[in-house]
Amino acid sequence: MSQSQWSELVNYFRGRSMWMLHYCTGCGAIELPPVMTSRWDMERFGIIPMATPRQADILLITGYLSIKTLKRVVYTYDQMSTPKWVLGFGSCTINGGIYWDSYNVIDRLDKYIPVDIYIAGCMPRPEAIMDSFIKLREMVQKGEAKGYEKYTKNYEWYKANQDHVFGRSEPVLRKAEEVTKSA
Amino acid sequence: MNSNLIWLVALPLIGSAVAAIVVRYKFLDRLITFLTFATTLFVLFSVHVGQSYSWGLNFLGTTLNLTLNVSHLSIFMLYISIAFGTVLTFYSLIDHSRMKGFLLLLILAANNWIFMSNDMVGFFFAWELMGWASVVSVLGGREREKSRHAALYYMIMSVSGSYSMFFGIFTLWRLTGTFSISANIAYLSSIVGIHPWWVLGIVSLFFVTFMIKAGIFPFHTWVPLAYAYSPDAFTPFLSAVMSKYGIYGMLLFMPLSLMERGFPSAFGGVPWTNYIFVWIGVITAVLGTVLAIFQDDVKKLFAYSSLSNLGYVVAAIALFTPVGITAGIFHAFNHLLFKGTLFITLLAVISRSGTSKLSEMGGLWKKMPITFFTFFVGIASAAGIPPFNGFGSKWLIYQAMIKQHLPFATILLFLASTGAFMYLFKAFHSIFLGQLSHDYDRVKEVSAVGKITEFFLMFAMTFFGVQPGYILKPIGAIVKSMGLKPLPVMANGYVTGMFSNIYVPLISWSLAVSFTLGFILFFVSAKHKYVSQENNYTAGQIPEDWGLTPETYQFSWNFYQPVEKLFAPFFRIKIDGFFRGTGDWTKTIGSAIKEIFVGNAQMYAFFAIVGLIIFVIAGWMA
Amino acid sequence: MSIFNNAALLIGVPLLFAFSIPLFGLISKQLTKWVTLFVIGFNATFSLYILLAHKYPAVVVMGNWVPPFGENLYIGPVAAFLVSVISIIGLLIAIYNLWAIKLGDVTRFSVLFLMFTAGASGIVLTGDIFNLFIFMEITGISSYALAAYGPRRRALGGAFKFLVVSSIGSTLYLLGVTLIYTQLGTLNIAEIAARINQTTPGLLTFAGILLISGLAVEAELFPFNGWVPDTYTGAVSGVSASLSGIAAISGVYALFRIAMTVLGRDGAYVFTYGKLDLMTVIAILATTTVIIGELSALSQKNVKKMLAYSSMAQMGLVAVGFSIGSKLGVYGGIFQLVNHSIAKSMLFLIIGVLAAAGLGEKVENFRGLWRRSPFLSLAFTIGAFSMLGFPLFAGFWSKFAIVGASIQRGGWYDFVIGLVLFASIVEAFYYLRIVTYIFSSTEVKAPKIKVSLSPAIPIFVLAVAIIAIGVYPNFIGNFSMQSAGEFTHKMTGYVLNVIPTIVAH
Amino acid sequence: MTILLKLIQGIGVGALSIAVGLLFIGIGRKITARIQRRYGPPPIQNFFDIFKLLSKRSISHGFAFDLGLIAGFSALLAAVVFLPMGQINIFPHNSSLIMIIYLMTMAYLGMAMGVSSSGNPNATIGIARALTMMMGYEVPFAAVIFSVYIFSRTGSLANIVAAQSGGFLNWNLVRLPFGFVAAEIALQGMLGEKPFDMTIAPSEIASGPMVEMGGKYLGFGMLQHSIGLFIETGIMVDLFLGGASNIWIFIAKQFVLYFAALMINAIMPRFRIEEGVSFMWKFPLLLGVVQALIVVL
Repeated sequence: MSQSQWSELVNYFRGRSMWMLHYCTGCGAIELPPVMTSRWDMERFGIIPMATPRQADILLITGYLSIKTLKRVVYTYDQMSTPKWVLGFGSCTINGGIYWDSYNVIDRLDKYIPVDIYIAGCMPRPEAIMDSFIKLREMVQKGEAKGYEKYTKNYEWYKANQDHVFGRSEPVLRKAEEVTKSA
Repeated sequence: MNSNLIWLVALPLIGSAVAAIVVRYKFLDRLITFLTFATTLFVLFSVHVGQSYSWGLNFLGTTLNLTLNVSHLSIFMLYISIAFGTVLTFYSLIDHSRMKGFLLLLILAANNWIFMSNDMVGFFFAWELMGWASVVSVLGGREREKSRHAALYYMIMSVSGSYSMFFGIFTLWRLTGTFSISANIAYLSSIVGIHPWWVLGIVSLFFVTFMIKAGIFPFHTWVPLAYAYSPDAFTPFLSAVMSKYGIYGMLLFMPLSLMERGFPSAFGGVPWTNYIFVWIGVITAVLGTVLAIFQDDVKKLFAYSSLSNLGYVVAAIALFTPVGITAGIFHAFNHLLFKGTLFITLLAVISRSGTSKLSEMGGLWKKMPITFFTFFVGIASAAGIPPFNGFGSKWLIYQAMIKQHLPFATILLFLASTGAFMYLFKAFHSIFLGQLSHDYDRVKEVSAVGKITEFFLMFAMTFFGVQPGYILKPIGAIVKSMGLKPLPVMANGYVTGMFSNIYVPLISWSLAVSFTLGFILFFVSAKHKYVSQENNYTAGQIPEDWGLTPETYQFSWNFYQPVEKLFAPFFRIKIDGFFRGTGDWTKTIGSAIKEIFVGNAQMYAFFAIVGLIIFVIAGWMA
Repeated sequence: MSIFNNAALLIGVPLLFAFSIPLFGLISKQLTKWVTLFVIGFNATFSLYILLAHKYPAVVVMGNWVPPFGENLYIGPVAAFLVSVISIIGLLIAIYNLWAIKLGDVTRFSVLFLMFTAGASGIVLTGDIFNLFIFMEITGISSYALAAYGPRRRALGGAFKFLVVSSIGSTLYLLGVTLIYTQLGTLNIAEIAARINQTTPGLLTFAGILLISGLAVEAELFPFNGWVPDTYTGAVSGVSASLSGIAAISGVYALFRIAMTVLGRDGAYVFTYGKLDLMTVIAILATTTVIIGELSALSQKNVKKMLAYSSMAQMGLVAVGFSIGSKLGVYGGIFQLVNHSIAKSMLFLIIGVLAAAGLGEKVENFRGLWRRSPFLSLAFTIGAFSMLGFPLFAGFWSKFAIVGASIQRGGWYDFVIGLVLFASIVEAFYYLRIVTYIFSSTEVKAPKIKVSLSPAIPIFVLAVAIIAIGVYPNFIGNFSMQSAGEFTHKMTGYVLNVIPTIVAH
Repeated sequence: MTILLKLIQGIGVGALSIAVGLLFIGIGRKITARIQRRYGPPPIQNFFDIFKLLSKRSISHGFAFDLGLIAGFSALLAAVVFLPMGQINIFPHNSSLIMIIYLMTMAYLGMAMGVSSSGNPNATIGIARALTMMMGYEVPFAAVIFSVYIFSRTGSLANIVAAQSGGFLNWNLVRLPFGFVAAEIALQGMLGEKPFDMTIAPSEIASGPMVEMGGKYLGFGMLQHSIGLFIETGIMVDLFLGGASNIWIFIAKQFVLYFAALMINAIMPRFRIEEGVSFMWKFPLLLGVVQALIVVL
């Protein structure tokens, strides 16, 4: 069995069992229970929620990320072991959504960690989530979901962006004017 | 007349005299101790079963014959005790605790004498010698004041014990007119049918002593104190060897198969006196286990663990069936091996970390890997996990109990062994696993001598686990010498109980194969990378943000706290309180009596006159 | 009956020098101590010669008046053995005194000490109950004065109590002697012993009670031992040592010479003539003494007082051994008596040295003594262990024998020995408390204690003796066994050796 | 030659137990899903999971971590070959039940050592709970074991099975009903199903022992669980359901037991740990003791 066939096999199985760590920061978390439970039942695709990043393959970010939460997200993403994929859930992860001009909420999640699939909408319906899962499975089985490799390749760039915003997470009162300037 | 026997006693005495002279220079002291132990072991090779030696002591008006006599039991005991002592003293060459070598040698002399003596004078002499030498050795642990109290407490218990034996010895002497142990036991077994209560009374005088020395249930209170606060290098000997003297004594008297003829049997054909004794053993086992689960001082924890193991032994030998005796002696040996090992590793750990509190240690396994693995093998044996030693004996004990149809005792013993697993893992985790504190960043592994000792002990535990036959054969001889039918045991470790058989090497092979498979599977599957202990899943939180360090955030030691209140009844058992109460009561009476001596001449004159008058009246009445 | 008059020197020489010591005192006070030393040294060598050359049994006859007509000294195994023990311990204490006795009237101290030793030897040697009384008085009076020696006022108090109680004792004794004399018209122990059965039982009982009570004072039996704690504590350590090491021996000897030889009746167990068996009485007294002594020592914080109570209790143990009345029991008693004198005098000497080094007498002061003076610590430990009867030390064998004897006798002695053993547990506790203090550490750095030669010699010798006896008990054991024979078989053992012609009535 | 044969047989049995265990878990997931009105994953889902996990990168906290996990897997593999299952009984004379139980104890020890060498407090809490729970359920189980021992006068599973031969009425299920109930409850605790799953409480302590395990480590954990499931149900079958004439019936009986456990699992909340232990020591222990009394008297 050649290398490529082997990797195809591996990718097939990976697609069949994707375990998910859902990082529920925003209002979008309310859409997950229907996805997990009897209405849409994501387990039939072998997708089950997991407790720790060590065990998970998918990192599902539901909604907006303030700078402090972003720090946690990056930490968690670093703790996941490859192969690992990120689903950005809802407009907030795409462009900040209704927090587009907030001084301490980031827009564009994929400036900081590589996002494989964005789920548009505020907020997306469970069907959308299921659809994204299926899309992700196809990508994985085709071997296209390579976000984690992009992250390792361009690590400096991601790191720079992260540090830039983390710099703003210092206590607000101390350097208020700088914060307002950057906003 | 084999004069090599007397050397077994004389050599240690001479060595201890020499060591006492150079006691100021610790290393010299330890060296002489080790050499003496080794030489004694060497002399022991020339000793065979059936040899005897006796010399006269012009005393008590007649000439006492002090006789040494080598039976199967004694030579077994001699080998295991002296061999372990040699290993321990070899380790203690690099040890810095306040153990005094010459005292250990005194105990060795007493040890050999006790195991060989066939007359009660010598037995008592050696017993007392061992008693005071061990008490003085207990002095000078790390916490001086506590060890002082422990020594006092131990002293009182042991002295009371030996006085009760004193009484028994002379009562037998009055009855038989001889001090020879074998003759007296023969006498007892001859009259046990006629006066069972007499025999029970006399024998219980002895058994009190043995139970105190072995730390069996009502008299267990000194054990945790003496073990926890004795010098770290002495504790292994105290726990591994000295707790066996009591067992040896009981075995001496068991061949009466005492009550068997004298007393009606309780359940399962066990005479009710033995039955009570079985339950005493079971209570000891459970009590020791439960108390050990909640200790924080690791030496105390293992002291209670020794307690429970000796409970096993007593319960087994009290059955006085072939399986029971075999299992009991086998477990005594296993306990000597693994508990000695555990205490030696503790000695290593404590000498490096400087504390014996579980709450202050942790994560040392990367710093002291060899000690870690020795300890691992040790607790595996103590938990009775095949293929290490300690499994076979526990298994045999269950067989023996079940054969006598004592399910409830067996259930409790099983509970004790599960609990043993709990506290053993607690100690294991809190010392070696878990989060390493930065205080121990510069902790080093023990030096070469220690490494050698630990490797040897690991090997021994595995070897006797895989090949129990090498121990079970001599035990079979002992059982036969007690007039019972020994178990069919082959040297290759095919052990057969009454209920089922195990073939220990088979277990080891299957384990070997499966571990090979496990490693293969491990290495063919995807790669892993090593991360530091600080890199842990902490719910996305980086502890430093909260001013927390991993030592504080990832620190966990108080196991089993949730179930503590389940065991509240056990903590209310206050035997200790009873003894201390007696002591205080005596003190009160003493201070009251002291008031007689008012320090006033008239009063003394008055006493004298009153005494005189009383006598006169008495004379008048007579 | 072999005659060996030179043995009179054992009493004569010390007394002679005692009265001539003031002359030496004119030359130098130090000289007197050396003279004492040499005189007692002579006693020691001479008595040892008698003992080892086996010159006994022999009789010393005054002016060729053979007993029972004249006064006589009798040197039996007991006398030879005990005199040697007395004079050896006296010698060692005299060596100690060279260093200890500096202040005050050294000359008179030497006089008294010599008289004391002479009196004690006399008690053991004499064959005449009235001379026994005289020697008791010599010993007594000199020991009051000795006990009063020293700077401390409490010494005076102790000495006074001793004086009062002891004079009562000797009065009672004298009364008893007169009663016997009115009955039998003789004072010779051997003759009385032979003819004791001719007295009227009631009167004999009364006389016996008087004698026993009188002698129980010196033998430290309750309730006649009130003086013990204060006197021992008050006196300087050398004197306490000689009281417990020498006076105790002579006291116990006198008590049981009267109770067993004079009043006693031979047999497997010795009982006494008369309506009341005085051996039983003594046994009860002794047991009470043991219990009371140990229990009072238990709650004692002052080590010296603790030792005093302990020696009271030990005397009780000795008396228990004797009172069993079997050969084994008496053997144990004598053995225990000797061991006790050795160990206890050594302990007192150690206390003296420590006191001189400024160490208090409280138990707490002993904390960490091991660091300050290993020699004294080891010696103290050895003494204490011998007291407790641990093996490898002398005390083991004697305690072993006593317990064995009483259980052999059985009956209510099982109960007695049970009480005694319980008391020994208590004893173990308070001795071990001191020992554990000695080996436990101190926070404060205390200076080392220097022990000069003259106290070191006796302590060392005594410690070595304890271990030697413990390892090889036969040497002392043989002498004790012979002595036991003299006590238990009065006719063959004593009377016939003094007056071969007499027949028992 | 025979050694080689035995070796092959042993490896075969190990593979079988793994396969059956994984299949059971998969079916269990399906059934639970159906109870919850879900569609549920395919029954072979666990094979996908295992393959994925073994092929996924992972982190380790050191050698003790690796060794512990391997030991946890291998010890059970070593234990399963002694279990008589139907006509497959590799070592007929060495099927002492206590020996098997102690071999399984080694697996727990290894697992515990591995995960707690990571120093993660969640893992430690999980282990502490697991050990405590173990003490909880092993006491009633011991009561049952020893009453069966005394009842059928033998301690080896093979002989116990032999003693039950000949019809349904000879099964210990019928002979020792109380013991069976007690053992069934103990089994619930052994399998770590609700209400005794406080060891792995994903919402409280982040799946407890498994918190630091990813990739092949989690895979080993799953393998260990599946073999454990096989052994524990197998022991129950041999003890009470009269063993089996051939392997398929054996597996069927095992599945019946597992199914009952699933049913309870699906509808139960979770005990607190001390509640769990005290429950185990009340009702099942009482039943076990009653059974032992009946047997002895």
